[in-house]
Amino acid sequence: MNSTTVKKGVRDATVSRFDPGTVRSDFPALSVTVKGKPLVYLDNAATTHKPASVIEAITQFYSAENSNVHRGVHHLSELATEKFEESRRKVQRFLNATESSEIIFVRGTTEGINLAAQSYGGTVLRNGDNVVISAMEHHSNIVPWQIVCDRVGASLRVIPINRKGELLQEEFERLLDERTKIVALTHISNALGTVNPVQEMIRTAHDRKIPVLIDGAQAVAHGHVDVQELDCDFYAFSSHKMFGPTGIGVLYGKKELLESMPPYQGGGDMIKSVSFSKTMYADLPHKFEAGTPHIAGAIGLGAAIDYIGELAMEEVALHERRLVQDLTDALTDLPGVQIIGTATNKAGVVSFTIDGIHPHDIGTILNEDGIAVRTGQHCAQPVMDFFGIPATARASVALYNTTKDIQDLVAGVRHVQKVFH
Amino acid sequence: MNSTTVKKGVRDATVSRFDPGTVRSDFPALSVTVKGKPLVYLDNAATTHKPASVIEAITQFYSAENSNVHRGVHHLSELATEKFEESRRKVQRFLNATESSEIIFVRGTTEGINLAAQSYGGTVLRNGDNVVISAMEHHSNIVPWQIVCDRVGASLRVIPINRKGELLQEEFERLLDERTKIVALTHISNALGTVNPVQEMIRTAHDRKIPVLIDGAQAVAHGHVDVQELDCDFYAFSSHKMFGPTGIGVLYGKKELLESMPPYQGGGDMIKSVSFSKTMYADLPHKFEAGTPHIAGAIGLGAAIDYIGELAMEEVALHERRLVQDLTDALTDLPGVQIIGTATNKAGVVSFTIDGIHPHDIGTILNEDGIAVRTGQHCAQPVMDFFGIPATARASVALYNTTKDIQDLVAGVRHVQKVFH
Amino acid sequence: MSDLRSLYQEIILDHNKNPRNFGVLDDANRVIEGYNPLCGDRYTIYLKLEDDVIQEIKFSGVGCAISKASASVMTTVLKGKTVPEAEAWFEKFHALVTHPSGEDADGASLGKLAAFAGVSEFPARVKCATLAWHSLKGALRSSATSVSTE
Amino acid sequence: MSDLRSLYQEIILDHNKNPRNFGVLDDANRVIEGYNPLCGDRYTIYLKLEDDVIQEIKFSGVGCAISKASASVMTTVLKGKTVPEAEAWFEKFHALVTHPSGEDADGASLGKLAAFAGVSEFPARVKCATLAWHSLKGALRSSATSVSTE
Ligand SMILES: Cc1ncc(COP(=O)(O)O)c(C=O)c1O
Ligand SMILES: Cc1ncc(COP(=O)(O)O)c(C=O)c1O
Repeated sequence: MNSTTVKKGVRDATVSRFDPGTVRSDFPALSVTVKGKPLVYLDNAATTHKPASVIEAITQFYSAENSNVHRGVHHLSELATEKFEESRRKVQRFLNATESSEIIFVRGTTEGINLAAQSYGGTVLRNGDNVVISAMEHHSNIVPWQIVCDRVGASLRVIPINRKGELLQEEFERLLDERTKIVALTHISNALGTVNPVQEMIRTAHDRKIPVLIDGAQAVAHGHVDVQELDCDFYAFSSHKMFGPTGIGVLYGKKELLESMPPYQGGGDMIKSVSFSKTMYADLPHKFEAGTPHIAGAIGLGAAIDYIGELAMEEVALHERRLVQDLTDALTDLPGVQIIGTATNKAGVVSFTIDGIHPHDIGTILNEDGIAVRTGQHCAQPVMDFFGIPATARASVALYNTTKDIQDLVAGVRHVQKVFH
Repeated sequence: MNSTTVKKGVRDATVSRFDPGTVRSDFPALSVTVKGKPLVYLDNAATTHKPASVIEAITQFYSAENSNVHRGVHHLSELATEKFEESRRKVQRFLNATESSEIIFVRGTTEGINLAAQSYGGTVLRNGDNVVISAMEHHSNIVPWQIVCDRVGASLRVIPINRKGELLQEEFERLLDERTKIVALTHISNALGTVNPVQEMIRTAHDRKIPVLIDGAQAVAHGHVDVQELDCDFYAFSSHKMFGPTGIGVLYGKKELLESMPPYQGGGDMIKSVSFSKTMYADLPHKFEAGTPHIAGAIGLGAAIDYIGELAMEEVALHERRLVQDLTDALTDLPGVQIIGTATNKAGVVSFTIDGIHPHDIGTILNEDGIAVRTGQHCAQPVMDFFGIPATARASVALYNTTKDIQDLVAGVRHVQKVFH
Repeated sequence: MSDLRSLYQEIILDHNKNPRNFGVLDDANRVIEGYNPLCGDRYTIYLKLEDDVIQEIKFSGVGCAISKASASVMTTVLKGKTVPEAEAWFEKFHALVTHPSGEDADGASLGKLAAFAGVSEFPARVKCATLAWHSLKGALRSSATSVSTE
Repeated sequence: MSDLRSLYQEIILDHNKNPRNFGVLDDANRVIEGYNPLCGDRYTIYLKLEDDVIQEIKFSGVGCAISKASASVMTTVLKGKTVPEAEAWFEKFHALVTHPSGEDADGASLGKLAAFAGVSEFPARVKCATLAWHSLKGALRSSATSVSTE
């Protein structure tokens, strides 16, 4: 990024190595217009836009490298295999995993958690055991555990939150016991923006020899993740929320855990040998990747990691924190507006409500101004129940958002209030 | 397609509405060169190339329509949802399904069969029951059933084949009994090219009230599929084998069956309401589509269906049958070459071996001539065991292959024999 | 802005703020819950049906301005109507909010419902506008206790 | 064609057609199976190891020309060698087939193994060339009974 251009997005452009004004031009979708107005995209927690380099990597694959992987000796197949496995190594470096065989390609966070819940949870959980999750989990980190708990007769224990939207750490410790077989926690809450102290919580669980899965869906686009430093046992994320294509994501797992687990799906590429009486499964990571994988998706995710790798992620995180703070300050100043989720450590997300105006109506009116926010329960119904609200409007930022986007949103909120008098 | 241009690919160009010479230019990857020679791509059973219109649909999505689906009121989200659901309706029409809610988007054939095996098989199968499959199934239609059978104590029964690679129908009828809970059959064998008489076999099973899953991975690119006419209960296929993107595929299921089945994965979008004590699942098809789907993939698959829809598929099938026949005739004439799979009704695939030369070496040498074939067991190890061979070389055609491709392959096989004297 | 005003007409904002027939109907003989899982809108419709006539109708619940105003206006329109009349109103209303404005809708005959004509320009909001109506239809037809538009 | 000839050298074609030391070794004290699930190649290596010296070595199984010739040549090279010598040969061979031709490989010292120099131009075939060698290494090191290259 050009460090000398002075742009609105960075207050102190002279010392910054990251310029959101400049990166915007890398994302073709940011230049569409909505209702005749330039798009103000603040729905990044749902999905992010893709830089041209990611789109180009996909086009290049389908146009000149397309082939199936792993089983061919011909040129295109070797090329596709090499690119696919190179993406796995990129993910390994991105997460700082010990080995590339710890990187399992899945459809997304949801499938990653389902894989862990079925294959790991389904194996270790017995009648009377429990799984500890938190009150701010996305449905994707609730329902898979409910399903496996129901099957084996285990129960779900829920770490409560306070009114700021922070996990109660003493309660967490109290919930852990010798029947706790796994803890599953979100790194950053998609509904509240809370950044959980996962490293400390992992240590607490590990002191009791309990493994921990981290739902990283909202974390990977906003800062550096190091699975060895965290020492988490599983880490799941989605490509589409970090500037990569849809239909691909990752479940990282510690090698010894993955090796101990039975396969999740059966099919091609995940076996060593098959006969009708006996099947031997392949080594990691292939044991967990049955069938033709989303080859173009993995390659696109690799390109997204390359893209992020060129940016100074600490600067990005700082920039986003400023946007979140500015938006929080401006909305707090507006009468009748409540911020939902006021944790001390927040990233990416500002959820809010407006007195007497349903979030659905907020979303519709903002859309008329070209502003995209998400409205609803954000797949976190228990959070809504806790705060006693049906839904929120949620603005969520990514590295390409600018102070102007925030100003436009604040003006939009005023407009919403005006429409409803 | 232009019906007046005379091209090599069609013998009787004056009456044809389909011209493989012309369609070639729709597929960018067909013009790459390998080892300095123009690519001769005969590995279509592994994956097909993509027409420019499919690549363009994906680029267009990521560049100007990118958004998450189902939960947004803003413009891009509505657009993405509409395009995603429009693709579902395209699949519905493509398969002639009764309702679009019978179309479940999955990663591919493998995941589709795993879904059916776990959710349907896992629910109906009891200790002592059995599942009937055939001796020519792909691992993807063996291992998922083995896994569920192992779990519940059911057994796998295998319809044997004859030396031509045809299913023994009398044996099939003999295998069915009151403990048979499902029959799972491939429509077309990827290893042998055999087209199974699935419609008759479905009728036989239905006479005994046994539902049937059809693995359509090798069928959808080669001719018209009508699930109502077949009356199959499930039908699975992969987009990447029918000119669409990777990472997406379909499980069709009859509505009453799908409604009776528990969800497969848990997460966002597949629920009506969630609390920590109780979760209500969404209606079809969403019950089976947890998490953010592969939106760009579904849209790309829709574009592939549009592409196929513009061609006369009966002509395509005829054209491919001619290529398969020509190749079979030419290889049969070569001393030392054996065709594996000589069923009366074949489509798409010609598997062969050469005396004294391992298929792996055949593949390497053909690749030097720019010819891409697959060599190995084709994820059908039981078929290899039956014929007592370690592997085969497999040439598989798609609509864009021409007589010249077949001639090049035959010349390539001679070359292989020359290298080994 | 004109688009927005056509959606959020005064009458809709008014019914949203001051919903009519809002609350529980104690002697209802048909009760049905309508739910839109996409946005969390959730209403209960209470009917007192006698001799095929809607003697009483009330609703309770939460949701957006469109869904709430639609439920409110619906109750005012349907009170005292016969079941066939109510079903005819359902069809009229459905046509109004799903068809490009004006085409099928006969403004004059629609009365207060005409305020919802703007919804057809907002496809994502059609489900909001019809939630209460779909629930009503369920209540008239059957003994189902829950309806969802998704 | 010249690339191909560098892969399928006469010596390789010869060992493929007439593998040396092919068959079961009845008095073997180490037996290991090597398997490449990608192409189905499967070999068993039989060793008679005495006082750290490979007294006898044979192999059986099926696979492509490269893997079979490699196994065959390996047996001829290693008969009578000590375990450390065999491991040194493994390293030399591995370097030869994985490094761009000539760079690390010292043709003169390699003898018959030099015939496999062309493999490095065919990355997909490296696993074929090294399957028997990886199995051998497994057999020398441990009592494992199966090795797979994938
Ligand atoms: C007959 C058959 N079934 C299933 C599959 C598996 O398809 P996928 O790998 O796309 O899941 C294939 C393709 O390899 C196949 O040919
Ligand atoms: C915290 C969190 N977990 C899980 C998910 C599910 O991700 P996906 O839908 O990509 O599977 C999301 C995104 O919606 C999320 O924000």
